[in-house]
Amino acid sequence: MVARLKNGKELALAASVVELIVSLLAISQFSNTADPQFVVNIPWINSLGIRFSVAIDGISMLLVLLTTVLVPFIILSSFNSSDKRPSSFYGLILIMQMALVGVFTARDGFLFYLFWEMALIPIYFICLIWGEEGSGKITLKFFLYTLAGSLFMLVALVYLYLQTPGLHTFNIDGLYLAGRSLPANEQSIIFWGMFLAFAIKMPVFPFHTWQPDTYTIAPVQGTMLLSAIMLKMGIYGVIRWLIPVVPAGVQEWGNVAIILSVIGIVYASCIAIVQNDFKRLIAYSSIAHVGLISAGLLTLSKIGMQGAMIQMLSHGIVVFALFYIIEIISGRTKTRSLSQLGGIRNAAPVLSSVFIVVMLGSVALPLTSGFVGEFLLINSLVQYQIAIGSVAATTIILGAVYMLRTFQKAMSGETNSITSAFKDLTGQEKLVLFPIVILIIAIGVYPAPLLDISEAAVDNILVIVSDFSASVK
Amino acid sequence: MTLNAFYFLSFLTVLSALLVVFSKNPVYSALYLVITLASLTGHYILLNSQFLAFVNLIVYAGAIMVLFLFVIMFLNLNTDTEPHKSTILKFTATICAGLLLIVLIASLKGAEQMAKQSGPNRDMGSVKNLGKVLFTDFLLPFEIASVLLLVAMIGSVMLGKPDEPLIKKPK
Amino acid sequence: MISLIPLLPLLGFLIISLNYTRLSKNVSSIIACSSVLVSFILAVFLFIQLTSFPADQRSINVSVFNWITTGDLSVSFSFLIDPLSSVMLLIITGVGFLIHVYSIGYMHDDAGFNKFFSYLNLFVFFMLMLVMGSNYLVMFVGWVGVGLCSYLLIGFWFKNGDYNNAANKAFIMNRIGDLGLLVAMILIFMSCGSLDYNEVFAKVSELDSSTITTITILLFVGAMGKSAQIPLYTWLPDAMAGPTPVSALIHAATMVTAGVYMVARNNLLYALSPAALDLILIIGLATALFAATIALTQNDIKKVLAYSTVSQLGLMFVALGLGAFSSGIFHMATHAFFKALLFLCAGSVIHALQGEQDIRKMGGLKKYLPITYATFLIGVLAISGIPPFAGFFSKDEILADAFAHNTLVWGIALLASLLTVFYMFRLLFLTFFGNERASRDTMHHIHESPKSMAVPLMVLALLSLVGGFMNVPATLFGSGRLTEFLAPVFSQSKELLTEHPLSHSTEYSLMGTVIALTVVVIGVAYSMYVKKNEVPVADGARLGTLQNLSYHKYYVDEIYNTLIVKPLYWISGKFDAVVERVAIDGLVNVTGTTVLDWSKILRLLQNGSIGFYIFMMVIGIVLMLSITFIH
Amino acid sequence: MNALYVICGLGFLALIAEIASVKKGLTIAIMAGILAAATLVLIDWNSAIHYYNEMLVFDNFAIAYTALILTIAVLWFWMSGDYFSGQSHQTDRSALILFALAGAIIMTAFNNMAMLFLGIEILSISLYVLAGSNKESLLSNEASFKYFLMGSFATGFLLMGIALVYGATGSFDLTSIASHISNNAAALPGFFYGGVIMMLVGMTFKLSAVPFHFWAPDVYEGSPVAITAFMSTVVKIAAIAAFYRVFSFCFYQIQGTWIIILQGMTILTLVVPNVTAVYQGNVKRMLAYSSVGHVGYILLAFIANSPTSQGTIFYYLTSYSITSIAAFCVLHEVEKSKTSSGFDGLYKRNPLLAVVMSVALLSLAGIPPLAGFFGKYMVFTQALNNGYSGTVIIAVITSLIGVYYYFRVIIVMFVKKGEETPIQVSGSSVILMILLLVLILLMGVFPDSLISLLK
Amino acid sequence: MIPIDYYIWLSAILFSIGVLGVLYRRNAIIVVMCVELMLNAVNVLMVAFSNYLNDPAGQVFVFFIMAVAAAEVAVGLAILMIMFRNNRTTDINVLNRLKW
Repeated sequence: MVARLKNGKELALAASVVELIVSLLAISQFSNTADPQFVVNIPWINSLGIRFSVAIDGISMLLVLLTTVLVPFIILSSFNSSDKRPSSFYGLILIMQMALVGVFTARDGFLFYLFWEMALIPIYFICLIWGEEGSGKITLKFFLYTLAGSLFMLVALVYLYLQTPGLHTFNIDGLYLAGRSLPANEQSIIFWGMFLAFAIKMPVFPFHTWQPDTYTIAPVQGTMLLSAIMLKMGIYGVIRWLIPVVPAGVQEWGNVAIILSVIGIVYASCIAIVQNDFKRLIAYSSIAHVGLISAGLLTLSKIGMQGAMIQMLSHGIVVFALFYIIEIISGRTKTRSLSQLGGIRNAAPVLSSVFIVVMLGSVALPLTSGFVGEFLLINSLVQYQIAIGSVAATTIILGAVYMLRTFQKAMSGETNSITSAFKDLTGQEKLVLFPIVILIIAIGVYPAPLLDISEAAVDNILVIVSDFSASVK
Repeated sequence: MTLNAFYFLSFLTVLSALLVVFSKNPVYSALYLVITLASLTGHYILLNSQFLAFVNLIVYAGAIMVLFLFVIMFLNLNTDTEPHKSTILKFTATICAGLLLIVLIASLKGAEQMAKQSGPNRDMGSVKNLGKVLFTDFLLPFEIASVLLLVAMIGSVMLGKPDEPLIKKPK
Repeated sequence: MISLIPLLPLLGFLIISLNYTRLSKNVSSIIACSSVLVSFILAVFLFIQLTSFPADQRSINVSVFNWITTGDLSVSFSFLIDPLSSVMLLIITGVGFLIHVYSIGYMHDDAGFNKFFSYLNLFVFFMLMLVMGSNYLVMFVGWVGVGLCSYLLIGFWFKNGDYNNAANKAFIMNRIGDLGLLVAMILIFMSCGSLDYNEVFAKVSELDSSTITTITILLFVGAMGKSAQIPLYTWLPDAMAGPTPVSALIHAATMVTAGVYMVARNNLLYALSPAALDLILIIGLATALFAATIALTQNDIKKVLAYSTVSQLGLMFVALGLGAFSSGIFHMATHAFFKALLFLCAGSVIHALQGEQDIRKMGGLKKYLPITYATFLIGVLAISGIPPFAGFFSKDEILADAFAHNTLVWGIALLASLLTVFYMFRLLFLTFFGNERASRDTMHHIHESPKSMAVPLMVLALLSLVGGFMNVPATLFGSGRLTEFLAPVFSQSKELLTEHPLSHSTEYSLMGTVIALTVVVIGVAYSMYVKKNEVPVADGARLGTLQNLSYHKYYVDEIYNTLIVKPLYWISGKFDAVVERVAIDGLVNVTGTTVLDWSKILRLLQNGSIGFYIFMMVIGIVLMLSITFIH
Repeated sequence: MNALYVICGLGFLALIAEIASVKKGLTIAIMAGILAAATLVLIDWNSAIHYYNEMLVFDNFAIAYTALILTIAVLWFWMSGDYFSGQSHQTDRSALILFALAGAIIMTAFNNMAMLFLGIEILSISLYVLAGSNKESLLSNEASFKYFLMGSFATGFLLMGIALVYGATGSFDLTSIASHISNNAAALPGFFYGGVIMMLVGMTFKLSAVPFHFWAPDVYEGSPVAITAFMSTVVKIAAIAAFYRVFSFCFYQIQGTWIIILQGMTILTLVVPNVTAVYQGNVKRMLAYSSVGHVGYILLAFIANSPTSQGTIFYYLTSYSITSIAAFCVLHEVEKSKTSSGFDGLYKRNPLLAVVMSVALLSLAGIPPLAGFFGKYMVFTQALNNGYSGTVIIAVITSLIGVYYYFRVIIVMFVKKGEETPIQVSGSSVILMILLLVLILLMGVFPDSLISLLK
Repeated sequence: MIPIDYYIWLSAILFSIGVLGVLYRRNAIIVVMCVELMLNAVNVLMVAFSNYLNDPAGQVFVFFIMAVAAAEVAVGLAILMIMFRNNRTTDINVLNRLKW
């Protein structure tokens, strides 16, 4: 599952395709039970109770799948990029992929943290070196901000580790036990320590301000990695390393987190409405979507969690496609300013059709991938509390507002001097976008297999939570 | 008698030490330092450490002070070249040192309850006795001290000697 | 077979859209029309099959596949065919097919011909999903899907910025309605544990009334958006930006009636919530009257029809609000015929005049466009409720129901329908009678529409003529076949709602009153626009206060703009510029700059002076010693 | 002990080389000799031999630190070959460095205050001279004098402390002092504690803990790069070893009197240099501040139950030293290239240098999976385990600040436009840098072997 | 016999005077001399303790201190010479090129 190759783009593509095949093989052998499968568990740092322990359960499987599916496309998407990317660029992407897969599969707290940070380094350099003018300051802010969060997570993890009995261990089950045995107030502290890390990574309002800037300046592959896969780390962290670890903390503070997330939905959507920079707009839309995911997740209902799972996939795919389309447009017009674009639909009907489908996925139209997740998430939120759910549900209106505005500004209208010579999609671009479009619709029409994969694992986590509440009462 | 001598010597030591600090002329400072050292030699004699007393006189007052004086003379330092410090700085320096003294005195208590180990041993400070300790118990430090002096020597020479030309100039 | 009905249009859409550069216009039009036609034939078969069943078994449930299953939520992709959906199917595929055929002629010269047909097919697909779904979620798929097609088709001529605005407006207003529907659906799921109609209806009587009221009101919010009721109606007149067949199909005959369908579908819930019914009644009445008054002064032929549609939809909701669900459906069906006809005629006129839509520039077209004139006349008569045209029966039924319920309701409904009569005849007279006001150049090119357009007109005219007979009330010696057919769907709610049967004599006198008043109004209109040859004044001319209000649509768009749109942009702008950049990001940056500031201060300690360093050391030592000393 | 002989012998040999004019290959010979010494010292593993009347004790602690010092010294010689070859006073410099190494070894193994004092002085006096070894440079000169003056001032305090402790316990021998303390815990005179604090002052001065750190940034900046590297690695290791020996082996029982002071110093040492470093434009000076800052983390491990933190401190020092050598190696190459733009756009001019520097800085910043991360991680764990949660939070924040200034250098290397002329690096330097890179990575990926060594 | 605390006080006073000198004077040579004063304060204390404890080790230690003092002075003055050569002054406050 791990590859480090550094020789040029074709090799990188090949490596990522191999990983995709491996993960597809894995899924073919995967049984939809709650047990972790494909377990690798070897001692690593004995003196510190750290083991190299990875395994895949339903939740991990979906995210590993997302990673391995998207990375080949991300690599492919860079092939006709205007400035040539050296092989180190692809090397970093592959290291990033390794770290991401590691995060999604780690079953040792320390290993999780390690991969968590390792994912940060390559993306930092990708954004720094190949980013736009002024990347230094912004990427540094991004790095520091996320690192700040994860350091607090480290402290929280270590604290938990020290609570494990006997020779301390970082084993996931050990940490679960240790976390649950803590009194409620300590759980709350741990909750915030870890939630901060996850909230910054996702990012949840008001910890999001690194994100629009970073997305904007990053090279598009970096933005894709960040938005399509990396932010899922935060959500995954909440599922795997927050909810089962400190159930009391989640029960105590989950409400606050949900409210923050919901505020974020409305807030980010509103900001997206007035953005002129295409990338920045999508960045804010991403904040809104992720807010919904995290809010639904923290309702601790099965529907919410399953919705989060499916929405993670959908968001990953959709946002990847959106950024790629932005890249195509800005690559040809040399601008991302919506006010300068317009009329692309005249010149590029295929592109605009693809954009329509992706846009529909983003605004969660039924039969696109976005709908299933959004429906489940809003469902869980309304069940949690009608008022909160209703506010969260405004995302379907606000999402339509900003996405349609974008479509209108970029695609519709008369062509102008910038867009008149616009070329439609090339074959290689179609090769990237068409599968994505098919995926968007396929997941929307028939999400059942994906939902089945994560079902048992989600149950497992909820059982832990409900057992805990039962034991408290 | 010994107590009186101690008081006298202490007075002399402190006074001359103060004069080291407050003399405008570096040469005077150095000379007052010699007096301080000499009075300390007196203390050593009082403390029954005759050998050390002489070593002190020879090494300090003799060797080290000569070195100081030599440098002072060599650099031609006198009252005129003496840099001036502002009054505030002098004031704060005094306050600081005074504070240090107070704290030192305050924290260095507890000696009065210490029992004297046994009567004064006339031989304790003798050359023979010291030599024995120096060459048995403290043999390694003694040898290492030679390395130290060697280091100081190399260092001084290296600093003092002008650099040899790095690359020989082609003819 | 049932799945084939929606599948065919979908296939049509896929084939055309995936090959839209390759297919010729003929091929794609044949694919599009035939797919809908086959669907229609299938629907007819289905209808016949259904009628063959005994009344209480007229329901077929087909599950295609499991769609979303997780936890206790289980939604399958399944279809329900019962009398209600069967009627809808016939209307959709039937009228849909006619409009497809019409479009061949209407869109013939348009560059986006294939695209247009693919969208139309997609629309039919989604509309079928809407009415065929056997649970709320599948209906929601269709519900949002038709909104999407509406959006795509309103903005069909995407180069025009206004059209795009209209499309966005339509979509977003629909989204507001969708929100209501979505939340309602979730509440239904919460309280009933299922989204399947049958299961929900089985459980619904156990629920407390406040929940039902909440659910029904939220559902109605959905209907408001889709069926253009106050306060979410403003998108529909703007939606006339789309090609005329679209206006006919989507914005008159089918999509906008989805709200009516949905309320009728949930009749049981509404029957359990009188408050919600009253709300529907009030909104329906208000919309009917309000839209009718606006239509009085509009000069765009399609705008008049659009407001008329809004008004008629209001009337349908009046029927629903009165608990007369089958009357509502009946009026919906007849309205589909005559309003589609009117729009297509208008399209024919516009086609003939090369895109001219302003009735002030028409007039005297009677002799140039005889078929159009004749069919248009039939349509107008139908909408005006002149017996024996379709509108007469359906409208009369509603008015009778209203009278039975409350005289005031009847009065307002009657006023609205009389206004309808007036503006429809105003439209007729201004378009086809009087002087020829079009420019000479336009008149030169004027021509009757091609066959592909004329035939659908005639078919629809026929339907408008005889459509009313499918449900001739007992009063008029009919048997109320439609009502009877639909009865199983509404049986449960019927039991819950009290009926106020009217005596035959009352009904006769009502009919008489209505017809008499209608004739009077026609006379007034005739005298104004044919005898006196009045023409509406040009834009910008001074109007009376009331006229002005009506002409400017009561400034509702402007009010929405100031109350909602502008504040939204304002607050978004403030979020972006102030909250985001200054407050939140500012806070983040301040933490950074604070460190920098401290760094600037702390480095001053390192001032290079040995004296100072030693000072600091001594101070440190003094502190340390005193700490020990204190210890 | 044998290592000490070998090192001193090498020192004399270097002096003789001056006379015999055998300068070529001297550095290589010295490196070989140091390696031999390292082997010799490791042979005695687990033997804990006492030498010369308990003057030196080569227990595992001493052996480990000596081996570390010698290993770092080899790397250092490798890195700074041109500090010697082709320069004036080549043999003098070599001899001074070697004697300084001898002093450092004494500082790890002493068991007597006299040896401590002499070890510190040998090391310090050599460094006073070496710091000023660039005689033309005013900065080098200034650094040398500052170091000398403040160093001898601090020596005064150290000696005062030794004298007072001697007065209270009657011995210079650490073992006897410790046993005297445990036997007369209640009857120790007040001035004994004063003495301990004064020793603390003297030793923390060598560690450059705040508020006795003022010399460090100036001296590090002014000295030649090679000497700065030596000071921030070898000297630091020796100082910490000595500090550990005195305060953990000897004065542990009276921890109550000095621990609170050390806690305060730890927090200051974490905060002050890290914050100050933020505003530095000069990479060398930034590294100096960072070096001071790292002492804070080591002190944090130390105050959190020093007897169990041996392994942690050793690992931290090892990772820190290797990383520092890597960083200074790049700095050395960049300074050698004598271009005005310094680190600007280094990636374009020599990618290897930029990558090595980045990895080194990332490791110093404590980014996993590099060596520095594990050091920090273990320190935090150690501290958390002993209830220093508040201090750990401070340490976390300061390491974030650290990331800020380290990354500014990285950004400059990768993004800023500088001169385009490529920097040439000699083959041996390339090998060294790759070796260091591998070491940093290996220590990060497999930290277990080192950690368990001193557990 | 003179009580030991007298010597401690004497030593403390002498030490403080040394510190005072270091703080008070700017002339590098005098500062070095004041450091010597501090060392001598230690010496006298060491000898006193040695005498008091009846242990010659203290006096032996004083030898080492003297040796180190001599070495330090030698090296220090050498550094000072270079400094004077470069700066033409012995004012320690002139040395602040390295700062911040």
